[in-house]
Amino acid sequence: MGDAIAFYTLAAFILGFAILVISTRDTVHSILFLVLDFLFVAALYVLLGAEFVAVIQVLVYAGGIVVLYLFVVMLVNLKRPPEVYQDPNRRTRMGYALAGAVLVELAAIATWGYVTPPPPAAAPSAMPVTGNTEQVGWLLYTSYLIPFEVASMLLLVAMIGAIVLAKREL
Amino acid sequence: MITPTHYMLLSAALFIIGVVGVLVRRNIIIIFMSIELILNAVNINLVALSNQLQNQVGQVFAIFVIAVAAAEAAVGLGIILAFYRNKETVNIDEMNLMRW
Amino acid sequence: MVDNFVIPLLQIVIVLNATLVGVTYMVLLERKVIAWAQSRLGPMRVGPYGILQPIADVIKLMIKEDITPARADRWVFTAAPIIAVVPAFIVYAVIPFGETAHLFGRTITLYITDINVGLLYIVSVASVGVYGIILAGYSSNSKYPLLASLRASAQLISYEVAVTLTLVSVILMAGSLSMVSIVHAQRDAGFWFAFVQPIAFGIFLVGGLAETNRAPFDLPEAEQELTGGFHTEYSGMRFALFFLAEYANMIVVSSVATTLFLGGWLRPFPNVAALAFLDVIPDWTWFLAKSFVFLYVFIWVRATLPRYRYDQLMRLGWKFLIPLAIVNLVVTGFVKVLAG
Amino acid sequence: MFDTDELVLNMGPQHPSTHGVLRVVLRLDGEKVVDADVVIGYLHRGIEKLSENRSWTQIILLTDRMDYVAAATSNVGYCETVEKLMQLEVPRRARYVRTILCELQRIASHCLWVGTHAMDIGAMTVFLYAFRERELILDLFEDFCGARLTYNSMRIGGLPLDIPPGWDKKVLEFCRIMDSKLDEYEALLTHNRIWLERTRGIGVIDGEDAAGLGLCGPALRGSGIARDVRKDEPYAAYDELEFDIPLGAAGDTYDRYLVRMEEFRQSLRIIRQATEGIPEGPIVGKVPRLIKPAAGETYHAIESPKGELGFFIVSDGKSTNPYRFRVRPPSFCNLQGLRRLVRGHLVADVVALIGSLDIVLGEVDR
Repeated sequence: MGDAIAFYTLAAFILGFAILVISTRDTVHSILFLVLDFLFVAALYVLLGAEFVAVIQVLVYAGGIVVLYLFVVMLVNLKRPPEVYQDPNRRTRMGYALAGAVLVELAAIATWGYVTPPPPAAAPSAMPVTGNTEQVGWLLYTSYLIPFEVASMLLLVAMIGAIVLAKREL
Repeated sequence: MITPTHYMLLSAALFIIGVVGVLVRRNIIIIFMSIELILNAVNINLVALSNQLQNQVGQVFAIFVIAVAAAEAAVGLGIILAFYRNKETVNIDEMNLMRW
Repeated sequence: MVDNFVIPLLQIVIVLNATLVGVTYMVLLERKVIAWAQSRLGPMRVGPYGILQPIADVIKLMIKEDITPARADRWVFTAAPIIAVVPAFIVYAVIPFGETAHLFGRTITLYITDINVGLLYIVSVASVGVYGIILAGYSSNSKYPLLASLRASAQLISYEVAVTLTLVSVILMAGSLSMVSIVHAQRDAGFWFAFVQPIAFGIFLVGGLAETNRAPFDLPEAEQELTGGFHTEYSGMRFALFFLAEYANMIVVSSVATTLFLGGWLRPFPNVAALAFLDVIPDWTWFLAKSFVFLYVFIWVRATLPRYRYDQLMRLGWKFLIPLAIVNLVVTGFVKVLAG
Repeated sequence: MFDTDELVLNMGPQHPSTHGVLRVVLRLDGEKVVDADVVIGYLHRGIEKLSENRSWTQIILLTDRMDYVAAATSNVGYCETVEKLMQLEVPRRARYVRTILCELQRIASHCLWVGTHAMDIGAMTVFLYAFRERELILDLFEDFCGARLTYNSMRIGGLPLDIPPGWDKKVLEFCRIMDSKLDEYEALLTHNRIWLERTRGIGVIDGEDAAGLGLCGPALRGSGIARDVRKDEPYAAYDELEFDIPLGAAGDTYDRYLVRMEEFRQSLRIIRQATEGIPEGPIVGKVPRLIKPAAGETYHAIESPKGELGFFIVSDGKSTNPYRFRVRPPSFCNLQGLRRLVRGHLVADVVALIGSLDIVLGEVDR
């Protein structure tokens, strides 16, 4: 019961703020709603027993990425509203329609396509550690070491790329 | 009782909100933020299933997704800044040239 | 019922109130210490030796007119101080002021909660506090606050990297993210981590000064350059909230430094049995005393040093502190592996 | 290539570190100053024009209001100009006392400078230390003339009053205190790494440019040009006293700082010599009852704490007030260098540079 209340509340906040993010005119307000949205998603992760991901969500998303967005919005202090011009060939209604179609499809898959999974594999029990953070760390540094290194490489490349793009003269 | 289906539906709804943002808005910064929403929708799915399966692999992938999102934001915002410097706009409908 | 609801609630109320009072008296302490450093007396009028000054200050701030500048972004302008102050206070949830106390036949923990990602929780919550500063600058619709908030956001993000890296070294030593376990690890090891991680300790202190916008890194509120920085346009209670957030953050930084590097509530030399008579003193006293030392150092530094310039601050952060923190982390890892 | 917008930032006239009502319009690229327009005139009281309607003696108290942190120097400068115009002989005792007052005033003014300059860069303790010592000087002035800020402490042809008994001992005592306090300031600043980083290489100007811009005083000597009116065209008793002119080399803010810090010590040296050597004798020369210089014009400059303070006075020989009265204020001339100095630096350096030029708006605007 408590779970259900928590889930529905969080879900309502997540979706509500998500709608505000894409519907608000003012970019800065939109970013604020995005932060709130991420915080509620983090709360959802806590509900799911994934504290580590929740904290990373707040640390990286809310504390890092979105600050970057805010920074960019403040740097591009726009003289005119960003969305006054509209491409005459733009099909906004088509966009809504397509999105609606995808939603129906996804909902259908989620509702009827979901099969109760087989009982948990033996993998977790093989882990010598307990606790969410330890288990995630264990997986990251054993089975997923190569993807982990690739991700770090990706971040490095992105960092260099961002510097090259944003810096005026190198 | 909250089943993974509930989480999947939530995730699908969030995903669609993101898709609508990408398709409908013209401010490229908002479009980027919609992409972040989509990535979050995926993460909710991953974490929910990880919880259901009692297997932390889903959370590991969620962390990878966050890392990729960080990379995407850094490069994407770099592009926005570089573009803004040249064209003084963040409206994607005005971004209709391949080069200048 | 009592254990699950009443006691935690009481803990929260006590910690919050203690923090609020602590913050107001922190301001008085700062004024007094700086005054003494500068051969002045400091506040002397309200109460004996000015000890009631904080109360007068609070009353003054509360009854002052609350001005919203014309053409400011009204909602964001109102939200910014709240966003700044809330993270500063919810961090206290995981700070262990002591281990346990016995009261009315119950054993009460001297921390509100101990979660197993405690340290990461502190870092992540603190990173949200940046928004208060950025949004305050942005929404004021004024140039000086805007410049200040751009500075602030860049500064806080940069120094967060260095500080988090030093925290990772400590986590390596302790083998846990939980604040209580970190103190226990120091107890079991028999030494404070400041002695085995002096570089991390130093970087944490410098980074802590920068994270709390204290001199010599007080660029976002550099009075002489930016006429007060991001809160230039704020007045009354909303200004007080920024003030509160800043000093609460100072206390957080000193508490975290105490927990991670100076053995939290442990007495000095926890492994020397000859000093066991010191255990008479309650453990939270040690914690408060150690935190006080940090706070004093913060004030002392402010009275002594000039201010860095923005680019020098960035250079110090990125080209010195972060590489040093990484080297320290790698060395710690190697030592840890080689030692067993 | 298009670029992001330049931000135009109005610094002042209400700004905590423009030292008064200076207004600097900065054009910023990020935090970098692309250009700066210095706007002055917010404190203009028309002292030059007012002086043309005052009697020669009344003008002395107007000169107090120019450089209000170094009023005695302005008094001396004006009185000496009139004496030069009238070819009056000033008794030696008066000249010695004037020298002491000028140098005390230089220390007081430099105290204020070092305090505010350090405060601009964020070191607030020096400010209070420096004001503590400035207070001692103000007490000395109070003993001498009864006033603490606008002294009106000079008369054409000599002094209004002789120095009070025991005053010279107090001055020597002050010199002793000041010596140790200077070490205190230097301990806080001179070798402080942050201070070095904030001042070294900031606002570099070479001697040629500095002279070309008309900079004077420590701002010029910081660039290595040995120009000091006290040595070059001695007035008061400077030709009888020994002192050195400290020179900088790099011409940056740090060198200007060092020059002024050394000037503190040189001033103390001068005060010691002068106080110990005050000759006996009258304090006022032979001055006519009605001061009415013969028709003519003259220019006379002295070294005020801020630089070369010159007075150009034209008398028509008929009236009891000057026909034309013109001041060459050092702050005004030094301020001309600001635009050249701040270009390419950051906003934070602008306040450091304003402080390093040591301007007083009362003198700039008159």
